[in-house]
Amino acid sequence: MKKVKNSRKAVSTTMAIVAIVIIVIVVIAGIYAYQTYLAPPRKELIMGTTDSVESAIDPSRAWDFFGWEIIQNTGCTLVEIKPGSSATAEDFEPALATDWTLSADKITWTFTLREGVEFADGTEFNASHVKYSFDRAMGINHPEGMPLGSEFDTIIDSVEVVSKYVVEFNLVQPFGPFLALLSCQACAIVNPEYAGGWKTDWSEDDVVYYEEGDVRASHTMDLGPYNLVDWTRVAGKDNEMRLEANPNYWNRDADGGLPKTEVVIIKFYADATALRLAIEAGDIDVAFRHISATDIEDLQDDPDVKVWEGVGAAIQYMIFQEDPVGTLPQLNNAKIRRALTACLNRSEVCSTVFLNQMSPLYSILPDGMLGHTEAFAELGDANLTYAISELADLGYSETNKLEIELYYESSGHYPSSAEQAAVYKSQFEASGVVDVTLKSLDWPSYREARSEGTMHIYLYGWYPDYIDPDNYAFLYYAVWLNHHYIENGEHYAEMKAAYDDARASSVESERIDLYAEIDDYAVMDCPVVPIWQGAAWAVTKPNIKGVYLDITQTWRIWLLYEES
Amino acid sequence: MDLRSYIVARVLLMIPMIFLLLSIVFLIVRVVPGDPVLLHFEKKASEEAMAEMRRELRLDQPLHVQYFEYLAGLLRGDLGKSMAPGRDSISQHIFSAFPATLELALFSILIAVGIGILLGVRASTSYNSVQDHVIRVFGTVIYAIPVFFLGMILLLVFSIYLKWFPAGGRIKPLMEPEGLTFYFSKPAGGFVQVFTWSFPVGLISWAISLVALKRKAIKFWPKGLLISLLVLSAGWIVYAYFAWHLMFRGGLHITGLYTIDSLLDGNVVKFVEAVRYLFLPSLTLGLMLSGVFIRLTRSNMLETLRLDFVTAARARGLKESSVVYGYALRNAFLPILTMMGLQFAMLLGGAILTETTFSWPGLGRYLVDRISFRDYTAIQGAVIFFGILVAVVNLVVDILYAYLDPRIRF
Amino acid sequence: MNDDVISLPLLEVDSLTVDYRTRDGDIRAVNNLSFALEKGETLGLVGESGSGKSTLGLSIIQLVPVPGVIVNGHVRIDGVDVVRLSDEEMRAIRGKNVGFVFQDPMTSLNPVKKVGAHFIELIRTHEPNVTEAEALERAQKTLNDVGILPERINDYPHQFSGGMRQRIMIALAIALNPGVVIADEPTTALDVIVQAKILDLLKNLRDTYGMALILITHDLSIVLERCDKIIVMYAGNLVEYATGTELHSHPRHPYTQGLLQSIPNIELAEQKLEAIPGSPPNLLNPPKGCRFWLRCSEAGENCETEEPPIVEVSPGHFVRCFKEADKSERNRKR
Amino acid sequence: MPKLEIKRSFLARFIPGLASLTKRGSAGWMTIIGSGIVLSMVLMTVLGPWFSPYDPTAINVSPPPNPSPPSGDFPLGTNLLGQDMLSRILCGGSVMIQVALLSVLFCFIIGVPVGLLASYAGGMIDRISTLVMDSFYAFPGLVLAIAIAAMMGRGVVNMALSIAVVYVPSYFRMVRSQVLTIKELPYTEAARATGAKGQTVLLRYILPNVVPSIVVVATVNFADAILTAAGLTFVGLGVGIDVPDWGWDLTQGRQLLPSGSWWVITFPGIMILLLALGFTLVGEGLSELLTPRLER
Repeated sequence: MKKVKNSRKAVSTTMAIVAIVIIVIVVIAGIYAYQTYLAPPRKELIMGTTDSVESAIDPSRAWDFFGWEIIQNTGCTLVEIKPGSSATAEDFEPALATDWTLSADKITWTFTLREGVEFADGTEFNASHVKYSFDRAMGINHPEGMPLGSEFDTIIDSVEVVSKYVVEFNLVQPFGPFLALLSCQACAIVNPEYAGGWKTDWSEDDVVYYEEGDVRASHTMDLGPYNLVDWTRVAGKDNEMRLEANPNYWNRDADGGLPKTEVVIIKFYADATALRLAIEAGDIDVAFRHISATDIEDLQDDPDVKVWEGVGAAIQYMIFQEDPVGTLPQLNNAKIRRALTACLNRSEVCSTVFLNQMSPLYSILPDGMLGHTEAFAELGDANLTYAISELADLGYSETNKLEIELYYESSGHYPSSAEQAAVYKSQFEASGVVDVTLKSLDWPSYREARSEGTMHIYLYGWYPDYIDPDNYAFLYYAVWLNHHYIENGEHYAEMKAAYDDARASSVESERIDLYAEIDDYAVMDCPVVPIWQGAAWAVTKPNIKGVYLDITQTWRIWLLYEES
Repeated sequence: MDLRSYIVARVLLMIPMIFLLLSIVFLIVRVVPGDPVLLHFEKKASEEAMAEMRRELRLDQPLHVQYFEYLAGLLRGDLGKSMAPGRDSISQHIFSAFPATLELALFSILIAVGIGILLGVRASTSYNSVQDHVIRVFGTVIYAIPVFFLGMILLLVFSIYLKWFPAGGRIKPLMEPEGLTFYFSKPAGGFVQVFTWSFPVGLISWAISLVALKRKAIKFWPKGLLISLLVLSAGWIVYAYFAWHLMFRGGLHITGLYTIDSLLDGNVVKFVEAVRYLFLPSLTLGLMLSGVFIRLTRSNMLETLRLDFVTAARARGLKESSVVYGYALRNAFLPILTMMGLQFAMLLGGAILTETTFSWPGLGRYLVDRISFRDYTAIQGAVIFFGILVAVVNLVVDILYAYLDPRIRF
Repeated sequence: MNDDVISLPLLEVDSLTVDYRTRDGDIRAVNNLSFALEKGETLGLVGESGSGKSTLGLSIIQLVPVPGVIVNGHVRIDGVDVVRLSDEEMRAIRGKNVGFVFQDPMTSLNPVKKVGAHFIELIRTHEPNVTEAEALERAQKTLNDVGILPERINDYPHQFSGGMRQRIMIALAIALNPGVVIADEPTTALDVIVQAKILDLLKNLRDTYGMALILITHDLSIVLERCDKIIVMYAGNLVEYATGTELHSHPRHPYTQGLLQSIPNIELAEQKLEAIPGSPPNLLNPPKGCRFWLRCSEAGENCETEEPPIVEVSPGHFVRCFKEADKSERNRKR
Repeated sequence: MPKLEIKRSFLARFIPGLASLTKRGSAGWMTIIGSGIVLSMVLMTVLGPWFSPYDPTAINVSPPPNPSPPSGDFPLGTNLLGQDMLSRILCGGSVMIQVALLSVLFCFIIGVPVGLLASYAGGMIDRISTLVMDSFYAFPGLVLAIAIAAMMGRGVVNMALSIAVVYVPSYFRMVRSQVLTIKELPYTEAARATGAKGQTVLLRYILPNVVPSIVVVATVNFADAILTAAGLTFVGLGVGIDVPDWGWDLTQGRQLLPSGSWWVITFPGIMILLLALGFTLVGEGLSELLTPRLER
């Protein structure tokens, strides 16, 4: 009798535990259902990205892609480039400036400013703010700012306040792409209240960096379509941002009202995989930068998302280091560089590594940009007969191979660097007379090795600061790239002359000819060899409209909206 | 050496051990060939720029000065400045990433111990049966799986094919729980200063507890030492906790653990989401660790089930479940608990890989991230934080052991 | 059935055989052993270590350690054959009908449980209706009976001395007033003075509680005076079974005789203590005939080849030896 | 004298060969299966280049689109670069095995002498080295290995060194505890009493008796070293792309996961698992065989 009782008791204990577990689950499920049911429909647009602001969204310092995107959306420049255009001279639109003129000597630009634009605190925007912004940027002159940003003083001599709404820029020398420069994010107007106050002596310490817990103190701009109202960073990386429409935005009443969406949340993902799965799961409305090539290909068949492709301004190129610190003087010979360039098969890289989402590039200027040519096509793709014969002239054969080291960056700074390098290696070695050793360095070491000039051949990339061929063609001369051809390149004197002319000119046809000339010289010398041009990709839910992926690389959040 | 003096020795040993560890890490970071500052410029840096950076990071000081400043900083909870632009406080970075790692660690150790004990007990009670062999094989195989491979497989099956769980991150956008947030105005000097205060406060409470213990005439001094050390650390932790809150002016999640904060919020939707995001990473890490616990539980249970008091309990007609769990497991649990402390180091190692696999924004990801940035000071800070964490956990486990085992009394 | 006609013994062990199934082969630890025990009796179970006496004790409560198996025979407690019972049914008998006291009191109590908890657990497992307070009360009473201050009920086992712990073990064994208490070498681990006290305590308790007691020991001297019946075991076999006094005065088996000679006797001024030569056989591969013959000074030829039968040499005195068998054979023939 | 017995049984069990292991129950079988796995893995890696159907680093041996799932021509599929996974599996073990071997070697070279000296010398040297080793031992191994590897840069030797730093304390502790026991054993005392020099005692009398335990530690460490090496590769501290390596394949395979390319990670993952499992089995088997235990 007792035994039965015991086991009954045991059963009831088990039952009680099971019952409690079931009750807990049911209660949680109930509340879950209730709360889900009660939850108001979401009004915010959520954008996901794998990017992160590097350190600051201060125009005097920021030089990273995402920092600039946030500057573009929270700040405003004097002129803007028309969305979806290819940034020709006609495509510059008034923004904070309504009108501008260039003096006959091409040295003085005069801008008439928009009246009645207010900062968040009610102060009216005027010419002194323009002068303040540029004086500040040139005063801080941060070595890590954009290359031309730090060299404003080689372009701009002074900024003068003519009257309350008129401001004058005096240039050092004629500068063709000046409007393009003014439209870039480094030239966004800052609010003195948050940029260090009215003063004249500037130093690097005046850069405004992220401040934990105080968003407004973390950025300097005030006049853009959005206000950054919340910004959390975890362990030095962005976690979430909240953009709310700026009630004082000058263009607020324009066609249908800007920004189109009142609140945008930016959610930061750690990697492409997570971002792809988030857009697939519908956690986010928009995914912009970066989704990997395989994922893009995969998502193109997915009816629940829309894949947007646009012109990409990012390019990848290969640099043959002149006289790489004592190890491979042969590279100084243009013949070897040309032979090696001829070995490259650009379309194979694009198809193998990027599933054709990048396109082969035969000019230092990307397709879609004024002055773009197909100059490097002259050497051909996988033109092995040429390469072998050229190298044979110099005594290289299957028994006496040319030994080179190819460096790639291994910490993900450029897309699929390692894979690219593997492909280039196989292309060089397909000639049978070249022996390639692959070497890899993480990004900081890679960058330093570049500065030291120790790498034979290495991959590098670029996306533009301001949208003008000038900002690509300079790669042949960029001192910081440190490839040394500037002093020693065979055709560098001619190239430099053409470059300077193109820079000073404002006549498009003239510039097109000059850039073609530069590319031709580049093919003769092959110091820096363009390989591919990126495409820009965004993935959204099907009902998201207002995506512009153009040559400006500007991600215009204020034009995004959800179509109901 | 009896267990009691062992524990005392453990406490005393921890101090030089941590000290040694700090010095080793400090040295490792200093012996890097080349100038780390050189790596942190986009363009070839001018001498002035590099000098400025060295000045900011105090790298221009002689080595011994750096060392002492670094030790002094540690006492204030200041791990120095990151080499990344902006020169953020590393302590702030670590404290903002730590809750994620803590949450992952807690849940995975729960899972590991749960699986480990359940299967370990099963195996031991069905010694040498098929069940026992299957469990043993499971324990061995799970130990040999690279944790990120296990993670990727789970990811592939449960979030990519079946789509039951999200693949990465901590929570959906807009779902971050607020918790009961505190609102403080930011104190002057911020986090580091508040943290600094914890030191004298901890010290004073230590002194007071020492005096109080003397008064009560507790004869055996190690007990007094232990208690006073506990008070010291408790004081410190309480202060650190407030400091942590104070450094976020806008208020912060009360614990930083999303599962708990969401419940404090009373928002079950957020709670369910938090659990969904947490599930796969903690399962991965928990499974990896469970191998050790299975083996340990099994062997300890086999030993314990052989002991006289277990047979005696059976001879008294106690229920098999209370013999196995109340007698055998309760006694076998203490070595398992000790193991839990030792496994904490392994757990953190696994957490680095798991966080990378699941994009979990914790300390592990931070370390990996900083490595690809070659941010030496941050690497140093993160490594030291890991080290101190492990040392403290081990110490706590040892003390817990002493309190749980009634045979050990001071 | 009529109780008046057939009085069932309290405990009856009937041709019990226990094997250990090891990787290297089967070991017969208890071989075809039978005895019965009545209420209030004390049975001594004597043998060297490895003789199977502890296995026998444990097999009575069906707790032969793995890989031991009861291959044959019955154990009847209050007439119920416990070999056939399910685990759960058997569990209800342990502690309730049979109490067990183990050899080493230092290790037989759960170190992480207070003394009181042991009692509460025991009482409430078998009598679920008893409240915790009642159980504690009973525990204190029982503790008092074994000579432990009731207020120490909240102490942990490690706070007691060995003798005290053995008292607690005894208290646990008798707490539910079982019919039989089996004490497996209850004093081996204790010092001599405590030994006597514990044995006396057991004896007194047997009287007050009116239970049967099985005292398992390797020390013949301590059971001689205290037990009504004694079983001497050797290598799994019963070699001699008699009352204490009978065994003392007329040991028949050479092994028993050897054991008796090795007991120091204070009364004898000059006693020659003799140990039995040799050591117990390897049970994996036992000698073919009598298991004792290798050590037996009186072994004959048939001892090597045949297993000796059990013979009743006098009423209630059984011996397993050819010597005695031959004698009784002769007697019968005569 | 248990340690002496260990030594004798160690020799007695291994000189007659594996056959006797089958009689040692599950521990013996574990050792046999484990060494079988390890040997076949090593053999595969050594012979892989001759047997692999394609050059494991050759690009686009499979026509695009890649990665392609397992098929007749490519039984284990291909990866993003159109490389044959089967060839990469066959040849890809070398990095792991080299790293593991080297790290165990480094551990041996550092841990054993230091352990011997410290325990034999005693006094301050012992105390200080024990303290140093203990602080390393308590430290999260992978964190330390990652930090050191990050400082030293890529390469097999650097990986092995950074792993060795983590595991040296295990050797040290094992050697030290063994020596402390053996030092007190009568035959060592006897040797000393008969005038043997400290050096002789250490090398002739003590070292041989420590060897079995070191072998056990080493085999167990092999498994850990392989997993640590895989972990280092996973956080981006492995070797470059031009060496076929399971760890690298597994790491790169992660980005192909969302598109469902399971074969890219599954096979390399299983190979690492098997290799580590092989060493674990050998290690556990040996430690059970060489450590006297209560027989049940």
